[in-house]
Amino acid sequence: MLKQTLKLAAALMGSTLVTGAAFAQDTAAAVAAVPNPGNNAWMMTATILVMLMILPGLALFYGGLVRTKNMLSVMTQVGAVACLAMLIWVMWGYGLAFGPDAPSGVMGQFISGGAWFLSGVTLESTAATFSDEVISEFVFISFQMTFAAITAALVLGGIVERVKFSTVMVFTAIWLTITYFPIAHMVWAEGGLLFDMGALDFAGGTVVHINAGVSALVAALIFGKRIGYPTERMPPHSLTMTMIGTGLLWVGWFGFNAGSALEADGFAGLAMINTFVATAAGGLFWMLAEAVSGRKGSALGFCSGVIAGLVAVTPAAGNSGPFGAILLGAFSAIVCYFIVTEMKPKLGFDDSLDAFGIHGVGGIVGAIGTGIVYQPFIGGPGDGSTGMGAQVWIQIVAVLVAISWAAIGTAIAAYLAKAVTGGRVTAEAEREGLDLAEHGERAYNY
Amino acid sequence: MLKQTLKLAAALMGSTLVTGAAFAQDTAAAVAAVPNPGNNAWMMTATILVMLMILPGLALFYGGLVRTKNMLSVMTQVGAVACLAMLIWVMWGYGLAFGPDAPSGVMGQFISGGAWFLSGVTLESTAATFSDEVISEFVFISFQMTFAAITAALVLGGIVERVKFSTVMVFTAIWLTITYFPIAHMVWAEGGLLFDMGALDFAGGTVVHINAGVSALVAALIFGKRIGYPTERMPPHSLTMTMIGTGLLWVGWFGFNAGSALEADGFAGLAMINTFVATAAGGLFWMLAEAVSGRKGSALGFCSGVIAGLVAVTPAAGNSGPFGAILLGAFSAIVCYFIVTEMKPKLGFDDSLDAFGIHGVGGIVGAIGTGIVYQPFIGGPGDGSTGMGAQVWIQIVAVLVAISWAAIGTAIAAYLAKAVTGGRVTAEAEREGLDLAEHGERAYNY
Amino acid sequence: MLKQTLKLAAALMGSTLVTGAAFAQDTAAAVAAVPNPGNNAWMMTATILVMLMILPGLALFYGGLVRTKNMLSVMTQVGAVACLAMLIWVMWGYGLAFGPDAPSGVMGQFISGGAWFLSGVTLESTAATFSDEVISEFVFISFQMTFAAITAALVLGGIVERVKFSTVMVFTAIWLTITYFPIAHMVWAEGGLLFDMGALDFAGGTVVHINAGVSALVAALIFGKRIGYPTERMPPHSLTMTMIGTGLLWVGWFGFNAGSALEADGFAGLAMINTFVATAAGGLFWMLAEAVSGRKGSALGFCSGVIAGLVAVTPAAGNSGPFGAILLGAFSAIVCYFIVTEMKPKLGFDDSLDAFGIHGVGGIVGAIGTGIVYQPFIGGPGDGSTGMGAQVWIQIVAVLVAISWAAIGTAIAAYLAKAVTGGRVTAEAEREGLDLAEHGERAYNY
Amino acid sequence: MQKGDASVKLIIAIIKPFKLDDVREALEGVGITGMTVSEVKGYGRQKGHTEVYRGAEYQVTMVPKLKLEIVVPADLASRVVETISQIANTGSIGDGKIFTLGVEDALRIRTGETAETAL
Amino acid sequence: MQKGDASVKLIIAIIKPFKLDDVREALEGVGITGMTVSEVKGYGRQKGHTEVYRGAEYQVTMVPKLKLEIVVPADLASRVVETISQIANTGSIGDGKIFTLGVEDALRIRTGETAETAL
Amino acid sequence: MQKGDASVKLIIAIIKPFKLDDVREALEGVGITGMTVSEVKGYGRQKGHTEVYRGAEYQVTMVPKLKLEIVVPADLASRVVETISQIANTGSIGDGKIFTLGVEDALRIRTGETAETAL
Ligand SMILES: Nc1ncnc2c1ncn2[C@@H]1O[C@H](COP(=O)(O)OP(=O)(O)O)[C@@H](O)[C@H]1O
Ligand SMILES: Nc1ncnc2c1ncn2[C@@H]1O[C@H](COP(=O)(O)OP(=O)(O)O)[C@@H](O)[C@H]1O
Ligand SMILES: Nc1ncnc2c1ncn2[C@@H]1O[C@H](COP(=O)(O)OP(=O)(O)O)[C@@H](O)[C@H]1O
Repeated sequence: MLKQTLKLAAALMGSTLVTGAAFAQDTAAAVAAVPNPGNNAWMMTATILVMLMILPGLALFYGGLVRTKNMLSVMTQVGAVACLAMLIWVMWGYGLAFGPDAPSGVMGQFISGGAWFLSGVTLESTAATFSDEVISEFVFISFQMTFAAITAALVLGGIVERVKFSTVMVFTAIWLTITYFPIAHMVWAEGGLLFDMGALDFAGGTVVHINAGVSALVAALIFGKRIGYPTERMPPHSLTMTMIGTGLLWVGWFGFNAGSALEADGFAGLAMINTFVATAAGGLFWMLAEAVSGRKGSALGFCSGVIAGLVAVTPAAGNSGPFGAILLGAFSAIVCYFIVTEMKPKLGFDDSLDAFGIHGVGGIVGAIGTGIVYQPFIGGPGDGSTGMGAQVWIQIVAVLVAISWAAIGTAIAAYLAKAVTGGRVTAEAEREGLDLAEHGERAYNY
Repeated sequence: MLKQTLKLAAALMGSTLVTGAAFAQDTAAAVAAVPNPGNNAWMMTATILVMLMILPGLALFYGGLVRTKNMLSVMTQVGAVACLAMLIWVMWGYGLAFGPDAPSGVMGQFISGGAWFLSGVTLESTAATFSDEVISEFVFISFQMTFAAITAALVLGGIVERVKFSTVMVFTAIWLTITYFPIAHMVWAEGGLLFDMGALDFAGGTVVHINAGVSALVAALIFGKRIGYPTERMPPHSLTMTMIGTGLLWVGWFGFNAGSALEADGFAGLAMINTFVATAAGGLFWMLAEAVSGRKGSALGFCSGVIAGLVAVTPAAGNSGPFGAILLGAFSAIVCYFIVTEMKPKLGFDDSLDAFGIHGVGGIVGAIGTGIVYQPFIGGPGDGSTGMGAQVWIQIVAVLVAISWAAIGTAIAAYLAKAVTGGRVTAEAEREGLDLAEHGERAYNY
Repeated sequence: MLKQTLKLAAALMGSTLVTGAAFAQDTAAAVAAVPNPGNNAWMMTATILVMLMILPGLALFYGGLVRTKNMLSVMTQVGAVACLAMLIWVMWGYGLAFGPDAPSGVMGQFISGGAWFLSGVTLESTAATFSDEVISEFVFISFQMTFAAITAALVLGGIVERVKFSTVMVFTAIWLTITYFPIAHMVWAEGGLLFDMGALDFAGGTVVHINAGVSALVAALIFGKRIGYPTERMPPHSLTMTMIGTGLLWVGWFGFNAGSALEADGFAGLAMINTFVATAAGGLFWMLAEAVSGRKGSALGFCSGVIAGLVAVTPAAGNSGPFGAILLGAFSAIVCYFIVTEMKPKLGFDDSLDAFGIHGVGGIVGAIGTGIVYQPFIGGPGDGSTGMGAQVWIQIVAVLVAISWAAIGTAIAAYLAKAVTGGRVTAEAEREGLDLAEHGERAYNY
Repeated sequence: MQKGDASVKLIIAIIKPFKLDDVREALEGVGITGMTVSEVKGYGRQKGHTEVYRGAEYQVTMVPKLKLEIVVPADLASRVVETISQIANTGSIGDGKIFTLGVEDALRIRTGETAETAL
Repeated sequence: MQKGDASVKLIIAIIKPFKLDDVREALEGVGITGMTVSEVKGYGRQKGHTEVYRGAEYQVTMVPKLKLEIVVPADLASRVVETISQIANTGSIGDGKIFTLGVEDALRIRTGETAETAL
Repeated sequence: MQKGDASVKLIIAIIKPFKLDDVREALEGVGITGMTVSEVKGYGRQKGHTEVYRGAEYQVTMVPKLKLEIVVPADLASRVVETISQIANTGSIGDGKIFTLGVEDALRIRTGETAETAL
């Protein structure tokens, strides 16, 4: 029943336990199953690592890139959006994405149901992994909670330094509900549209990065450019902070990627080593791309390449050998480099922190590339039963579905949030900076 | 023999192994017991996470809130106090709190004994958990060591920017000995006064937060206000640092709370999810309280709410369902908000970094609230055998005992330290800043 | 077959599995052996912790110590060097250090072979621990990868603020190949020169710290002093960053030391508590040494002492009792204090960030001291079969071999790198700062 | 050069920070190729803002400004003042001031040139 | 306006940083509603401090000061100088200096007003 | 004191930052024991640098300089100017400028001393 290909199928298994024809015998087995402390320990560690990616990781990475006057605004938005996502997750998010009672018919390909307000989840509840093991359901819920939280925060990269805090909050609530939860269900839950299609997404290349990147781009277009962009000087106020954030993102990403194995097994080990080498390649090849195009290899280039590598290896983490991962990381860095430094200025949109240019583009490179590096001839763990062409085609379809869904969902969420709360701050507030205008504080009082 | 209610009863069990009537048969079992690597792994991870809370977590959280000229002083005090606590812990602290040979009679309700200088502890020694499992005793000792270290460091929040480094060190040594170790014993060790009374404190609401908060207040009163307080401008010199600290504290707090399950089991999972949602609620409700009282939702408000939520959920982490935890986090944030922004200015004491206002007050809210959210009718894990009223009463008594003990112990420690080392720096040194005056350095040389 | 003394003998065991006479029966057992998830979880956690030491840990520790104008240069060099080391590691580093096919004869005492490009490593491959357990080989490779990466980055401490980025990269590639991989093999792999001699090095005192420290000194001598050293003012631009780095290094070091047990067992617990108390002693005794020599106890002193303690306890982590570790940490801090503040100024070399003064010197103190604290009479875990004098002698020989090898290897690597890439930046670039000159960016745009 | 009737003038202009680039470019048009700029805090009619940190309210009365110091030949002074006052003008309170002072001597360190030739 | 007998004066006062608020308030009492403040380093009789970083000792001879620049009508100048010198006085070395210079022209950018009315 | 022929002069020197210590020491040799230093940005012949952040190129035209303000008795002024111009000279573009202005009054806050005695 379970496919032999490795996918983040916990939801599948978790739900198998309580739904469908397999109900009787499986439940009996499941109730008896007790989490191995080693797997539970690993998954808690992984969950905490993803939390580290959000606060302080992403808050610093993004915060360092904006101007001094908007530092607190960015950090607070990242933090508050994550908090909101956590609360929504335990109320209706987990149910929509991974709940035990998926609606029957076509609807069930897009959302699930049940477990509203975590009803039915107890200390003894477990979620299945990819083998015969289980982990505590509270741990699985927490792990997935952090994914929803960071994805919502990533979207902010397109709209920082100009949108009201209240708008951001309303946007997030709607966006998670109509964009994130359905996409997570489609990709990671059995019965989900893309899951059933056989799309590979080990740790969220599509659900997290393409989704967040495209949403950031659409939101950037809807909310418009920052005053003064692109003529005014807007250098990052502290690349030191961005570098700290980069380091913490990398560190936390092991929770993201190796945690997506749901067990402390060999797949986790593979995901871990891939998350080292793809990232290393990403960091160095971005700098190399700069050098080749006649620029200086830069610190921000290094950071950007690290993220580009991490993003690209995300769907491939347990779906590739180390050298496939290196190729993916290097290639992603080069492609993102050209999109961000060559194409973006020409197109003229203000995806302020390159959430699209790196997460969106890197995510697409990774998603499609996973179809290639998965193949055994290049050292991947696939068994070759689905040919490279077929797999790549599936990946492309999944990417297109995710892009469309994210774009439409974001447009709806952004226009609604704008209608309710006003959207942008006043021009005067934008000049003064959101820290003072929106929060009444300054980041630094040296 | 072991109560069915969940308490941090490691000491109980650990000591059961080598004392009392149960000695013979238990020891036999214990010697044979080998830690499950999963539980050992989780508890080491948890220990490291608490370390992360101290350095760099708390050092940054506190450091960011003071003026530039005292940044290093705060960070060094936090670090050095933690180091001192670690050394004292292995010399006599572990013995006083959790040693195997508690004095007989009333004394045994307040302190334990034995295991001085860790005598008798070997590579094979184990400490019991709440089930039949054991963990390595060195791991248990390390885990508890970090609790002592961070509690001592938290107290500094009341007295920064004015007290001599030497005074701080002497104060800490005395305070740990007469305040922290006895309270830890009373609450967490079998035979301890409050433990036997049935007080619930999953991860240290009373031992760590009420204790540190009240001690900070008393120390603030004894050492007096900073020169210029409250008329002079004293804005936080870097809310960026405070925000980083907040993130690291949250991340590390999972070690604190989920680690207090002593195993990587379902209770740990429950403590984890509660530590997510109570905190999320805390962060958002503090900002909401600001908005409702006509202010701007602020970054520091967000950080404060996060801490208020974390503090309140500490005693309740494994003693509440997720929605009880959300209530607790939100309520704690609101109460702390009013104490810190409305009441403190009126009372006029200089609890400089609101160690009392947030850790003390949030700890009290959490300790008493745990008596409520523990009940099954609100989704708590309690079995209802102790009624809500009775449990709340026990919690209140425990809070009052902790407050009194902390206040008296702190007064003694503070006056002694002052007598030996002088207490405050000179007015000139305070003006110049403790970084230059006490350490001969400046935090920033841009 | 396996010595009863505890050494980081994974390579021994790993290779035993696929080489030599024991092949047939061992392989059968090995193929069957499946990693306990608890051990795999712990080793992944440990690996991630060492990553945290590099980025952002060491990048901040070193970065805070240089002048503003070189901040990004330092952080980027640390990051890029680590990335390069990761890629080289999976290409030929792992093979040279721990590959399954060591050359026969004398050569095999210095390097290993095989497993080039990780050939032969699969999801099911395992590496043996010190007991009958195994961990996933990908995890072991990742863990050791981080050691190579951080050691290469540590060397930069001797040559920051003046050497070209390209020179640093070429130097690193050569240095790892001719210095690090052979020394790792000599100390940690069965058949390795120093391993067979019985030298104790639990977590890398010799391989990492003596090696990096001596290499930094030699490189500092070859590349020469910074312009203006020592007459010009060069205070650390942000001790705040250095303090954050210190905290992260300490936190990550638990992965380093307790991870070197390769299991989540009692040895890991011992290594953990030693890593607490030796470090605590180091931090406090450096400040004490300052006070005794008539200076102010300083924040940087505290940080330096913490590192000195960590370095010294590294070879002793699982080879000492807690009070032996305290002695070692305190002693190392005092010795390093005098070397760095008294001797260095007299000798006049520009080991800019005291990589030699702390890692080299502390590593030597630790390596030799391990021969003492290992003994049972002082609470160490040794069985006394090798007398103290004999063990200390072995340690001294190992230190001398490591120093010579590192010095020669570094000289070759440095002169080669200089020949190929030019070595130092121009005087003008050095004045302007490497951030602008080499990377075209500034760390802060407040 | 007669004292009190300096052939070289020091023009001190306090302006809003975001006007710097425009002013600099406009001055280039008038032939001014040198100036010295400082970040300063200005106190005047323009009100500052309020900051609140955990209930502690601080009125910040000073606003960030840039101070331009431009030494020019006397005959250029009025054109420079005019140019700055036009370009830096936004019509809102806090646009700033321009002060002119007499300079008795000017010298270029590199060459030792003095007076107008030093500029 | 006659050159050399300027009807407007520039008062430059170097003071200890923590005196700023007091001085500003006292000046308001004298009718001064504008000034420009810079953070500067002062070198003088007041000794600095020593910093030590891992044995490297640095004598820091400069101490942080604030520089106030206040342009006032000539007839107010002496009262302003007096007020500052009273309020900023702590009696200890390093209290600072006050210098008065003549200003030839003053102009408010927003309105184009000049001389005293520009202040 | 006669206006326009001030017995006290304000010397404003713009120099390269790394020359500060040398200049300060040399001035001590001439008997100057006080000065006030500000960090400023200089715009002039000396070109700045280019920064690039993810493809966004910024030309930075301003270079960091130090501004020294030294008030001296009139008879010392020329020696001070000479000293600075010798010591701060590196022969390369951007060495800076020295301007001399007349000061009408000087006062030491601590003692109330005026004119030369205030310095
Ligand atoms: N008397 C003064 N002396 C020196 N600087 C002044 C004086 N008055 C104003 N300034 C400077 O000019 C700036 C603008 O003045 P302000 O009164 O706010 O508005 P406006 O320029 O419209 O008159 C102030 O921020 C301050 O820096
Ligand atoms: N000759 C001078 N020119 C310019 N500024 C000076 C001069 N002498 C002193 N100062 C400034 O005045 C400040 C105070 O001077 P100092 O000699 O320390 O004490 P005092 O004010 O008591 O005479 C110095 O820090 C410096 O900023
Ligand atoms: N007209 C001017 N008014 C005020 N400051 C000036 C002027 N011209 C130059 N400066 C200052 O002098 C510095 C050096 O001038 P620059 O033209 O670069 O080289 P040089 O000193 O060799 O002539 C500038 O950076 C600026 O701070």
